[in-house]
Order: sequence, then structure tokens, then C-alpha cells
Amino acid sequence: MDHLALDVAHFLAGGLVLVSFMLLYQDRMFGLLNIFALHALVVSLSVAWQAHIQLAPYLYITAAIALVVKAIIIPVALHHIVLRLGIHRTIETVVGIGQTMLAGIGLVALSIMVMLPITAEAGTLTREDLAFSLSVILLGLLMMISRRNAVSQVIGFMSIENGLILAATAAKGMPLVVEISVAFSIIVALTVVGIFLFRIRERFDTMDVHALERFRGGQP
Amino acid sequence: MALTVLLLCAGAWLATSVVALAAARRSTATSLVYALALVVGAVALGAALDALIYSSDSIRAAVLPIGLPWLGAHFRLDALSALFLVVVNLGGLTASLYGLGYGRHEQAPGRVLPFFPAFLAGMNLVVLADDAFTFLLTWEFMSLASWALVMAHHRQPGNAKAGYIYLLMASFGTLALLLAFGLLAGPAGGYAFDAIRDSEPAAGMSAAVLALALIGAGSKSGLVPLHVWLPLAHPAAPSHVSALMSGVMTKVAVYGFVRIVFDLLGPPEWWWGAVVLTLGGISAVLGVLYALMQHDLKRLLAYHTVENIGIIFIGLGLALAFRANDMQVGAALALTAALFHVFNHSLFKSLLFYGAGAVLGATGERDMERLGGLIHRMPLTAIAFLAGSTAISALPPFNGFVSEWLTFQAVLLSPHFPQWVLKFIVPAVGAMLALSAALAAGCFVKAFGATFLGRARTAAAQRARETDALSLAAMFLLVLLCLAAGILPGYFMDALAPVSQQLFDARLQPQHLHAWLTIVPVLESRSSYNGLLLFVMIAGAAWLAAWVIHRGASHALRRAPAWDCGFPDANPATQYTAGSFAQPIRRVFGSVVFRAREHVYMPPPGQMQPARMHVHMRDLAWDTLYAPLDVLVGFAADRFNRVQWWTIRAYLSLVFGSVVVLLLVLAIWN
Amino acid sequence: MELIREALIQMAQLVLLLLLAPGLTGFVRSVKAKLLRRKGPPIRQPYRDLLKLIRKEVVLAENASWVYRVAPYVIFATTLIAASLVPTFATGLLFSPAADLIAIVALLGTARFALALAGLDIGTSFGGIGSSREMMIASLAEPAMLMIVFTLSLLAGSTQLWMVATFLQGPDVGLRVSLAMAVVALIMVAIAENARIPVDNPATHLELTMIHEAMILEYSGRHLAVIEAAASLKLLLYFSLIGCVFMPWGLAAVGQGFTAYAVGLGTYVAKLAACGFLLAVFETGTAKMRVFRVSDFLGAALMLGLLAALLLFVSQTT
Amino acid sequence: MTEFGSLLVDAILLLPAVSAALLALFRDDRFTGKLNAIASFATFVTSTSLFVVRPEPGTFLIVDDVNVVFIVLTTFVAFTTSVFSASYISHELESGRLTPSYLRFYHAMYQVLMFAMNLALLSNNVGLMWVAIELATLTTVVMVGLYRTPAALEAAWKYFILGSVGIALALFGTILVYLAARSVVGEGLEAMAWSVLVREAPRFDPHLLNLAFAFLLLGYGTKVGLVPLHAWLPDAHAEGPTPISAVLSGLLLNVALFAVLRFKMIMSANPGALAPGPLMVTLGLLSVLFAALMLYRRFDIKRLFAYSSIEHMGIITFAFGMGGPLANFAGLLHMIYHSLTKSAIFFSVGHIAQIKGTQRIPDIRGLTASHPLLGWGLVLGVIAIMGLPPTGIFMSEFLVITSTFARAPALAVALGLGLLLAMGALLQWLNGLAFGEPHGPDTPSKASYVPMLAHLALVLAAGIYLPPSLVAWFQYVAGLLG
Repeated sequence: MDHLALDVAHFLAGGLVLVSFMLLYQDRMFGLLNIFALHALVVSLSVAWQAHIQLAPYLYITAAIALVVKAIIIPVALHHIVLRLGIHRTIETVVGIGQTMLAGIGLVALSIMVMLPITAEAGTLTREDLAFSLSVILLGLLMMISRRNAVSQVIGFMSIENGLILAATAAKGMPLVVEISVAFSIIVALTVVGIFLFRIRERFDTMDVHALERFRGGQP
Repeated sequence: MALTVLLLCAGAWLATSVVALAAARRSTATSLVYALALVVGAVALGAALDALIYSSDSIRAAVLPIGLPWLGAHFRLDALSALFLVVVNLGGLTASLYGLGYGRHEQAPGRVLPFFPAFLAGMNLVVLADDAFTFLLTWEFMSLASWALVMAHHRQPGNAKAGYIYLLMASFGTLALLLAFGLLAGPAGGYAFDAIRDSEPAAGMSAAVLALALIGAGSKSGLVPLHVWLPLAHPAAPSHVSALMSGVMTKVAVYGFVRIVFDLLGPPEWWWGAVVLTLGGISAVLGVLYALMQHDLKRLLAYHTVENIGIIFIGLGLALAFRANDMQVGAALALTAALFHVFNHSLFKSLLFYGAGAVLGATGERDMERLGGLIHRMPLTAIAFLAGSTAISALPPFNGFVSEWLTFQAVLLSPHFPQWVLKFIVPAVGAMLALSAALAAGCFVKAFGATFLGRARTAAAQRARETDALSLAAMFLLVLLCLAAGILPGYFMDALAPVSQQLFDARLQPQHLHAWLTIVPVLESRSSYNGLLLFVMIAGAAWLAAWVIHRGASHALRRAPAWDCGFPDANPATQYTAGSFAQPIRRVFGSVVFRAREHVYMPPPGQMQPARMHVHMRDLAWDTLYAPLDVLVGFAADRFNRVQWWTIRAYLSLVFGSVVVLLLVLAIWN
Repeated sequence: MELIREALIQMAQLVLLLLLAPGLTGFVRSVKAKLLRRKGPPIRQPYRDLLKLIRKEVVLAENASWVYRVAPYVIFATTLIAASLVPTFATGLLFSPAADLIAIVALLGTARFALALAGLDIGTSFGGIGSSREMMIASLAEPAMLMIVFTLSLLAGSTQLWMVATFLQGPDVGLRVSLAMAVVALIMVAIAENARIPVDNPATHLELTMIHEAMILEYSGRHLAVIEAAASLKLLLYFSLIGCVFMPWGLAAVGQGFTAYAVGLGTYVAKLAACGFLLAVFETGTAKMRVFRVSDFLGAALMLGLLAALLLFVSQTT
Repeated sequence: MTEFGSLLVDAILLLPAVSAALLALFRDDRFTGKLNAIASFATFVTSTSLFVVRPEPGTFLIVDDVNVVFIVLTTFVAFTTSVFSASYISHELESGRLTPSYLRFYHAMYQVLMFAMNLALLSNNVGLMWVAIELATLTTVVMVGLYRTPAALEAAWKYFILGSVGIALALFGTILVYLAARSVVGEGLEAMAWSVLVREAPRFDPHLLNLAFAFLLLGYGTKVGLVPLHAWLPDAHAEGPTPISAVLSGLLLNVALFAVLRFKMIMSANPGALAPGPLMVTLGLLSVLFAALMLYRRFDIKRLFAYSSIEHMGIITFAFGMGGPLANFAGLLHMIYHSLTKSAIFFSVGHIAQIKGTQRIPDIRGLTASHPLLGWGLVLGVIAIMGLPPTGIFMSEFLVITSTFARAPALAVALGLGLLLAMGALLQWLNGLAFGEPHGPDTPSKASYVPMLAHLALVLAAGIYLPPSLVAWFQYVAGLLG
């Protein structure tokens, strides 16, 4: 594995974390969709690069799925849904963007701290990729909980998935990666379908509290 | 042999339960089930008596391949368990006999019949169990069966609460015992009692086990402050079951305490005795005071169980203290006193509950304020109830007096304790014992007087009819036993000797050898009592006086209206009621113990309203322990319940938070 | 032969008690009358009353049950037996092992139990008042009495009354604080138990103050006679008790012969007279207290008894 | 012989898969209900033969000592539930809550779920297991939303989102496990096979394993319903069809826990790795206490028992966290008893809700008087679930508490109080449900009580007597769990 290969992989993984931060920063709906497409693109490139350096052609399939499904179909579909359901174009945040970013930086530090003790035999690349993918996962979770908007939550979830795919491909020679990524794509698709089907316009949690009490059998 | 018979009996009871389940709807089911239970009970009683009296020195053990798989179910029959089996099966026998008659009035036989034999089986098996798992399994099974019986009349208001508190307290006790056995068995899980006996307990551990055993057995037997369930649950069950629960099941709890603390735990420390004594004394006094304040007949009896359990625990505490100071005679005496009281209480408490059941059956009332004058309509029940009242009030020549007398003798042996704390506690507890005995007499004057004497206060009491012959047979069997144990206590004490022999390696001198069947616990110059002689003398003197007067003077008699200081009132409501009877004692003790407050409402002059007086009493144990707990749980439940209405985002935050925390933990760990 | 002689002595004591008891009551009454400058009935008046009562017909309330009719005899018999177990002129009588001091207290408890039940049997309000108050008093008097028993038996190392008396006769008693406390407590209990002033007034029929009299309000004829006799016996019992325990002089032991018995009898009668006189003086000089003050009075007795027992527990070494 | 064995294994997977396809084709509800039951029964019978025939571990599938009893248990409960489901669903059809087309879908999905769970239990590959559990999750999500009411959709959605996040976390953990194995075993499928992983675990990088376990515990723990990851569970139980609640509580939670156990075995085989015990004990205890308190304010009968499931999963996790032969033994026992008991309770609850037309507890009263068999069945089930003897749960709780108390008294006391607290709440509700004056409609139920009674009888019998072969198996696996 030569230096260049390592550098490119490093660059792409680092880029993914950066794009995650951009997702976290974005407060416009369509901007968010575009950045997510970029996120998926970076993952797809990263996977493809791994396929190249690991000499694992099946990873190209994963890369292709990521590209087609997540970089193209889903952003477009979501775009349509937003328009169709008349979803608000600005994203309601729970805490301020600045605080979210700070928390995100803390999460990245945490993931590096956690991954650091992993011994060298796992390989530098693996270690770094893992640290980055863990960062992406945590940032995705952070996004899910710091946004009130259903679409951005779904996007947070999909960025988690991207992080997972990064981790899976970084684990050199891992079998079933394709199968897993297909399985995951089903979930993702279902999420989007769910938003559409359940007509969740704004948030997961906009249903009024009285309705919730009835649903959850809370009345005495 | 005896053990096999007893195990077979337990199996037979369980089979009877199944039969009852199958046949519950038949009209003959009641007779069939109680008759079967009676026959099996008689066999079991015979086996237990045989084991206690004729072959008490041999220990029989058996292991069945059930229960914990690698351990099996261990059973053992020694003197201690034989004694308690006698108590259990005597109670079971009379309860079955009583049930044969009383059970016919049962409205919901389907809810009683299947559980009654199961309850008997459970109590027998607890006493036979010889490993922690079997013990607790059968212990809780016993609780469960009795819970089902408490819930038999589930439609009556209050019974649901009674069952609720009962099962919860029982499980709390089981939990305490579970922890105690966990300590005794150690991490390797040596659950067999033999293994526990062989192991050497650590210093701090024994104290914890004692505390847990006190909680466990105390909550089942009704030691203050764990007594709250008892006055609720015992009255709720059908009367013969109340008798079993109050008279017998509490004794099984005492057995559990004795088994753990005297047998399994190894040599005691002196302060154990102090703790047990104090709890016993407090229970005795508070129990009887609570009882005095009741006007529900069965509830009064249930509270009295608290008192008697207190007396038993006083004896046990003394035995522990004597044992810790290597005073074997005292230990044997105190233990004999406690065990004799166990036996006696099971007799008269069952008897009284049967009586209360007969009253309930005849009138549909448990409230003494609505009874009265039943001695005219239920003369035989009245005689039996009077005998039971005399016995429980510790009056000679009945049996209750003998065991309290023995307890007093044990107290009087105790000034030689070297520990100062005991020197202070023992006489104080002695005073409590005396106080509780005196109050008990007052309480039963009230109970018997308000129920059976005077004039009928309601139409229901007016119409009452004498109860059936089988119920009466059960009651009079117990009357005879009470009297026998009272006037021939020597034989009964000798039967208890193997137990103290087994536990302490010491026993009282054989009593039946003394002249004229006098009982002499230690030395004749110290104390002695002869129930037979007293009985004969009292009966003789009374008969002689009556004979002389009737023969020599006059036996003329004229019935006339009561004089009542010149202004008799025909209305029975002018009688002294149970509540007014207790009023002086409530004035003396109640204001402190129950925070009793009287609220008097006097209508202003000229208004035609009745004046009213309300008495508010509080149960301090309930107020200070249980009510705050209830509030606390409610508060916590309300607080946590808000989580139910969180949004998905909030739930996700929980997940996120756990991930971050876990990662932080890992990062720090590394 | 020995047995018969002992039985005879026991019987003699029994008869003696029966004969003396009404006389004692009469004596106290007459002393009281004298103290009040009244002429008063003669000492033999109670005997006459009893004889008259047993010859009269009984007027029984219509709803009285057998409890009401049996109770007088039970009360009489238990009190008599209890009294006969207290040493009067001699210790160590034949039946004394049958019951120790605790049992004697309990026998009196049986009598009280029967009396209280009888009070409730007719179903009048006065009977109830009497029973209720009687049991309240007993609930304090009985433990106090037992504490006194504790004190005595701890001193003597025995609850047998004859052993206690023998011990107190002996030289190693000395002057003891606990004993003094016990005496005071015993006197207080005796006053309460015998329905004397200041706890109760044996001569009153004022409805709201009576206790003992309220319970026996409905009794008449032979029943009343038996109950009155029992009450006298009870007074005698307490006097004997105080006499044998705190004035143990002159008590004969069984088998000491006729002279010793005679001396014992003489001192016994003297003791009774002294006690009776003191009681009369005391009663004349005190006023009856309110019913609810009785609990304080008896509570004090209980505390004294407990204190006495506690002192002995603590002072006992080894 | 082993050839035949692997055929059996294939049959266990194929039977549900094929019948799912068949069920999707037929319309007749009577027939599909029966076919569902028959297919489940066939699967059950096939799986019992695994006791006798033990195939060699394959690349993807394995039958070993750890999973064999769980497979049999799963197929058994699946079979009884399918019997219950047949009568339940036909009633739903009559009452108009479901239409025939949904029904077809329901039965097909039922078999897909069985397929997924069997696959998760049988798989010899961490990745395959992950896929199987994901499939099971998705299937149940669909089933939970079957009634299409707003509440059901909300529950399904919540389940879906939380479940997906959990699944994502589990996947990350799985990847880490592979990484840890790769450096020892080498690349490829070998590095994901259970049989290899357990053998080679001592040589894995402990740090990686620690991290992996943290994610796996949280990920699969979400599926187990451990507090604070439990939020989906009560709603999913309450809003879906009752047979699915029974399967969720009785089986799916077990399957997820089974996954955690597999990884715990790897952890405890590695000397350098973090002891998984404290984590599991913490989560378990938290679940017990939290669920116990939540039980007090529940007014929906199915939600009530859903929280009770959380409590019991907590107990089991606690037991495995404590470790040691006794506690592990107790944990395994408890898993089985809880499956049987809880599904029995849901059976009775299903009938009750259908008869009374409501799930609100205050509207249901006096069942023992109006419907003796059903009412007493419920009483017995609740008594069993409260851990009262002579039912089996008493035995496992006895072992957990006694063995813990000698080592960590405070934990045992906390657990005991949690159990007591939960019992207080359950008993409080039971009093109203089973006793008192009956209330509401009292039409007799036509449904079959056989599944409920069979489960209860098993639990009752197992509390008193366990066959030695089963005990030996439990003890062996308890030893493996460390």
C-alpha cells in the first residue's frame, strides 16, 4: 500500500467528516439535501477508492449503490416530497448551530480518543478510517436529536449509514459488505417511504400531546 | 417412616386440591374436600405426634428429585419440625372438621375448596423443608394459597386491599429470607441446610442474617411494625382459614425464625436476645392495644395474634440471651415457654376464630356494636368462646396462663446476665408482658361481653341460631385441649423437651414425675404450679358453696326487669358498647400510642340534632413507615411516567446519551 | 398420716379465712365510723348481712344468662383459693406448691374477669361502666402487682410465697430501697384492687363514680352474698399478703406444733387489725379522685414496682 | 447423519420461507390460519429433531449447544402463537378491525418473521445474524402498524426509527468484531463465524473488543428493550395485534438477547477485555427499577405487560452480567420461563381485550367471576411473572438473588426491591382485573385456551421439576458464558 493510496483514503474519510459538519451547519432544507448528496458522493468515492486499493471489485457495487441510491435518487425523492407535502423550508433546531458544532467537535475528539488505543496491528488506515466513521456516526446521531424536522432527521440517519459503510469498507476484506449495504438501503428507502406514507410533515414529534396520551394509554 | 407418611400426606392434600378443582361445582364437593383434608390431617397429626413423642431422638431425612435440579428437594423431620407439625396438623384437623359444617354456608366454594388443602400442604412442607430453595418455595406457596383464600370473597369491599397488602408483605418477607439464605449459602450456593450448618458464619454476617430473619419471619408472623397486613387479611378469609392463618401460619413463621436463628446460624451473641426481646415486648403491648380499639370481632382477634406473637418472641429472645451466656437451664426454660405458647396460641386462637365464624355465619355480622345477647341464642358457641377468651387472657386454670407463667419464670431467671443492657431491658419487657396480659383480659371481656352478653343490638343478632354440630365439635375439641394443656401442663412440657434437647443440648427436668402433676421448671423452692389442683379446688369450692347455699339457705329465684338504678331503658342501644367499653383504656393509652383524638359535636341549644362524637385514631407504624413509602413510590412513578410522553427525538437523545457515556467510560478506562 | 394432718391444717386455714373475712370488713367499717364520730354498725354486721342475703330469694333480671348466675360462685371460689394459698399464720401449707405468687395474682384476675363479664350480662349502662373501669384499673394494677412479685421473687430467689416469707423472716434482708418501693406500690395496688378510697368508694351508690358497685348493681340475694363474701376475702387476702411479706413476724412453719400455730394465729389477727385500722384512717383522711386520675395513681404504682425490680436486676451480680 | 442434519437445518429455514410465499397467495382466512399453524408445527417438529441429530457447523449456519434450546423454544412458541393467532385473527376479521387482504399479508409476514428469527438463531456468521435481526425488525414494524390506526402508525414509526438506530449501532460493533478477528484469523468469512470467533477470542485485540461490545450492547440492547433504549417497546406491544405482542415479548427480545450473549461469550473468553458484567448489570438494574416504577401508572393492559417484559429483560441481563455458573444458569432459565409465561399472558390478554372490547384496565373487572378459565389463567400467568412459586420464574429469581447477595449485597437488595416494586404494581392491577364485581360485556369467548394453558402448565411443571438433560445443557452453556 503506497503513500498516495493512504493519502487519498485519508483525504476522502476526512472529507466525509467535514461534510458531516456541513450537514450539521446547514439550516435550509434544499441546501441540506444538496449537501447530503455530496456526503453520499464522498462515501461512494471513498468506497470506490477502497475497492481500488484493496483489489476488491465487489466493493464497486457498494459504491455504485451509494452513488445511485443516496446521491441521486433519495435527494431527488426528498426534494419532491418536500414540495408535495409543503414542508417548511427552514430547519428548526433544538439548540443553536454554534453549540451543535461545538458538541460535534467534542464528539470527533471523543471518537479519536476511543480509537487511539487500538493497537497498530489493525493498520493506520483502518484506525483512522474507523475514527472518522465513528465521528460521522456520532455526528449523524447528533443531527437526529438536534433537529426537529423530520427530513433532516432522516438525513441524519442516512449519514450514520454512510459512516457505517465507510467503516465496513475500511475493514479490509470484510465479507457480506454488499449484502449489508443492500439491507441498509432497504431501511433507508423505507424511512423515506415512511415519511411519505405517514405524511409526517414537519417533525416526528408534532403530534399534539393529547393525541399522544390517548395513544399511549395514559388516561386513568 | 413418619417422614414418608407426612410427605405422602402433603401429596394427598395437593391431590385433594386437584379434586376440588375438578369437582368444585358439585354440591358434594364441600363435604368431600373437607372430609379428605380431615382424614389426611388426622394421619399427618398421628405421624407428627409419633415423631415428636415416641422417636424424637432420631432424625429422618429424604431427598426428592424435584426443586433445584442439582440439589433436589431435601426434607427432614426432627424434634423441632415434629413439634410444629403437630401444631400445624392439629390446626388443620380442627379447621377441616369445622369446615365440614361451616363450609356449607360458603357462597363461593369454588374459591375456597381448591386452596384449602393446598394451604395445608404448603404449611406442612415448609416445616419439613431442609434446603433453602424448598423452604422458600413452600413458604411462598403457603403465602400464595392463603392469599387466594383471602381473595375468596373478592366482591366484598376492602378485601382486595387486604389481599394486596398481604401478598406484598409476604413477598417482602420472602425477599428478606431469600437474602438471608443467600448469605448463609455463600456464593457457591450451598443451599442444603446441612451444608449451612456445617459452614462457619462470618462475624458480621450473622448479624445481617438475624436482621433478615427477623424481617422475614416477623413480616409473616406479624411483629410490629410489620404487622399491618395481618388485621386486614386474617378477617377477610373464611373463618376457618382465618383460624389457620392466625393460629397456625404465624407459627410456621415462628418456626422459620427458630430454624434459621437457633439451628442454622450457630452460636448467638447476647445482643440478639436484646433485639428480639424488645421487638417482642413492643409487639405484645401494641398488639393488644390495637386489639382493644377494634370493634370488628375478627380484626380484634387478628390484632391479638400480634400480641401473642410478641409473647412468643419474648420467650425466644430470652432463650437467645440465655444461650449466648451459656445458661442452659434458662435457655431451655425460655424456649419451652415460647414453644408452649406457640402450641397454646394455636389452640385458642383457632377456637376463637371458629367462634367468630359461627357468629358471622349466624348473624352475618362481624361488628360487635351490632351484636349482643348471643349467649341466649348460641349457648354452646358462647361456652366455647368463653373458654377461648379465658385461655387467651392468660387466666388459670386454662393453658394460656401456663405458658405466660413459664415466660415470667424465664424472666425471673435473668438477673444474672452479665450485660447491662439486658439487665435494663429484661425487667422492662417483663412489665410489658404483664401489661399485655392484663390488657388482654380487658380486651376479651369486651369481645365476649359485647358479642355474647347483654341484649341483642340488631335484628340479625336477635334472630341468630346455634351453629351446626360439626363446627361445635371442632370448637369443643379445642376447648378440651385448652383445658387439658392448662391443668396437665407437665405432659405437654415433657413433649417439648426434645426440641430444647435438640437445639440447646439441654432440657427441663421431666415434669410428669412430680407429685400431683405439679410443674416445676427449675427448683421446687423457686416456683411451681399445679393446674390440676387449682382446677379441682376452684371447681370444688364453687360447687360446695353453691351446694351449701342452695341446700341450707334458699334457692328461690324470681325473674324481673332489670333495676338499673331505677331508670331502666328498654332500648338495647343504651347498653354499654364495645367502643365505650374501651374508652377508659383509650383515654389512658390511646392518646400516646394511637394519637387518638376525640371530636365532639354538640348541636346548639334548641336544635333537634343528635350530638356526635368521632374518635380519630392513627396507626403510627402505618403513618411513619408505609404511608411515606406509598407516597414516595407514587411520586417516583409519576415522575418517571413523564418519560412515556417524550418525543421520538427525546428518546433518541437517550440513545445518543448512552452511546456517549459508554464511549467516555471506555476512553477513561483505557 | 402426715398428709392428713397437713390437709387438716390447710382446711383450718380455709375455714379461718372464711370466718375472718366479713369480720375484717366490719372492723374497718366500724373504725371508720368511730373516726367520723358516728356510732356505726357493729363489727358483726357483715355476718348478719350475709346470712340474711343468702336466705332471701334472688331477683334476677329477665335477660340474665347463666354467666350471671355462675359468676358469683366462680368469683368466690377463685378468691377463696387464692386467699388460702397466702400464708396466714403458718408457711409451707400442703397446697402452697400448687400456685406461686404469680398464679395467685392470676387467680384474682380470673375472679375479676368473671365479675366484669357479669357486669356486662344484663345489658345495662351501669354494668358496662363498672366493667369498663374495672378492666382499665386492672390493666395497670395487675402489671404493677406483677412488678411487686418480681421484686419479691428476685430478692428471695423464688416466686413461692412461703419461700419469700421465709426469706424475709431471715436475717439477710436488711433495709432495702426496692423493698420499700415495693411496699408502697403494693399498698397502692391493694387500695385499687379492693375498691377503696381514693380509687373507688365501697359505700357509694352515686351512679357516675362507682366501679365495683356498678358491676354488682343488679345482684341480689345469695348471689350478692357470695360476691360480698368474695370482696371481703379479697381484702383479707391483701392484708395477709402485706402481713406475711412485710411483717413476717410470728409466722409458724408447718410441723412446728400447736403452740407455734397459736402464736402465728395471734400475730396474724393483730396484723389484720393493724392493717384494717390504718386503712380506715387512710380512707377517712383522703378524698376520692376522678376516675381518669386513677390511671396516674396506678401508673405511679407500676413505675415504682418497675423501678424496684430494675434496681434489683441491676444490683444483682454474676 | 450430519448430511441429514444440515437438511434439517435447511428445513427449519425453508419451511417458514416457503409457507410465507404460499400464504401470500391464498385468500381464504380459515385456510391461511390453519396453514400458518401447520407450517409452524412442522417447523417445531423439525427443530425438536435437532436434539437428536447435530449437524456439523457450516459456513453460514450452525447448530451448537448454545442455540439449540432457543431454536426449539422459538419454534414451539411460534407454533402455539400461531394456534392462538388463528382464533384471534378470525375474531378480528368478524369485528371488522382487519380486512381479508391484510390478513393474507399478516400470515405471510408471520412466517417471514419466523424465518428471520430462526435464521438469527441458526446463523454462524455475525453479519448474517445482523441481517436476520434487521429483517425481523422490519417485519415486526410492519405488523405493529397493521391496524393502520394513528396510534398503531405512530408506534410502528417509533419502533422503526429507534430500531434502525439500534441496528446501525450493532452493525458498527459487528464491523469492529470483524476487525478484531481479522488480524488473528485472517480475512474472509472465517473471521465472522461464531465457531471460529469463540475459539480464537483469547488472541483478539481487547481494546477493539471493548469498543465493539459497547456498540453491540447498545445496538442489540435497543432490540432487547433495555432502559434507556426501551422507548419503542411498550408502544409496539400495545398497538400491534396481540399474537405479535406475544411473539415480540416471548421471542424477539430473546433473540436479541441471544445475540448479546454470543458476543458476551467472546468477551469473557478474552482475558484482556473489559469485563462485560458491570455494563450489563447497570443496564439490567436500570431496566428493572425503571420498568417497575412505570408499571404503576399504566392503564393499558398490553402496555402494562410490555413494561413487565422490560423488567424481565433487565433481570436476565442483570443475571448474565453477574456471571458465574449460578447466575448464568438462572439467566438462561429465566429467558425460557419468561418467553413461555409472557406469551401465555398475552394470549389471555388478547382474549380479554376481544371480549371486553377494550384494553383499558379500569374498564375490565372481575374476570375470575365472569370468565373463570380466562381470569384464573391470567392470575396464574401474573403470579408466575411476579416470580411467585411454584412457577419456574421463582427458581431463576431465587438463584439470581441468592448468588448475587453473597458477592454484591447492595446489588441484590436493589434488584430484590425492584422486583417487589414491580410486584406491587402488577398485583394492584391484577386485583382490579381479576377480582371484584364483573364489569363490561361478558360474552363467553369461543377462542381456544389450549395455548395459554399449555404454556402455564409448562411453567408450573418446570418450577418443580427440570429434566436432567436440560439441566446439564443449561449448566454447560452457563459455563461457556463465564
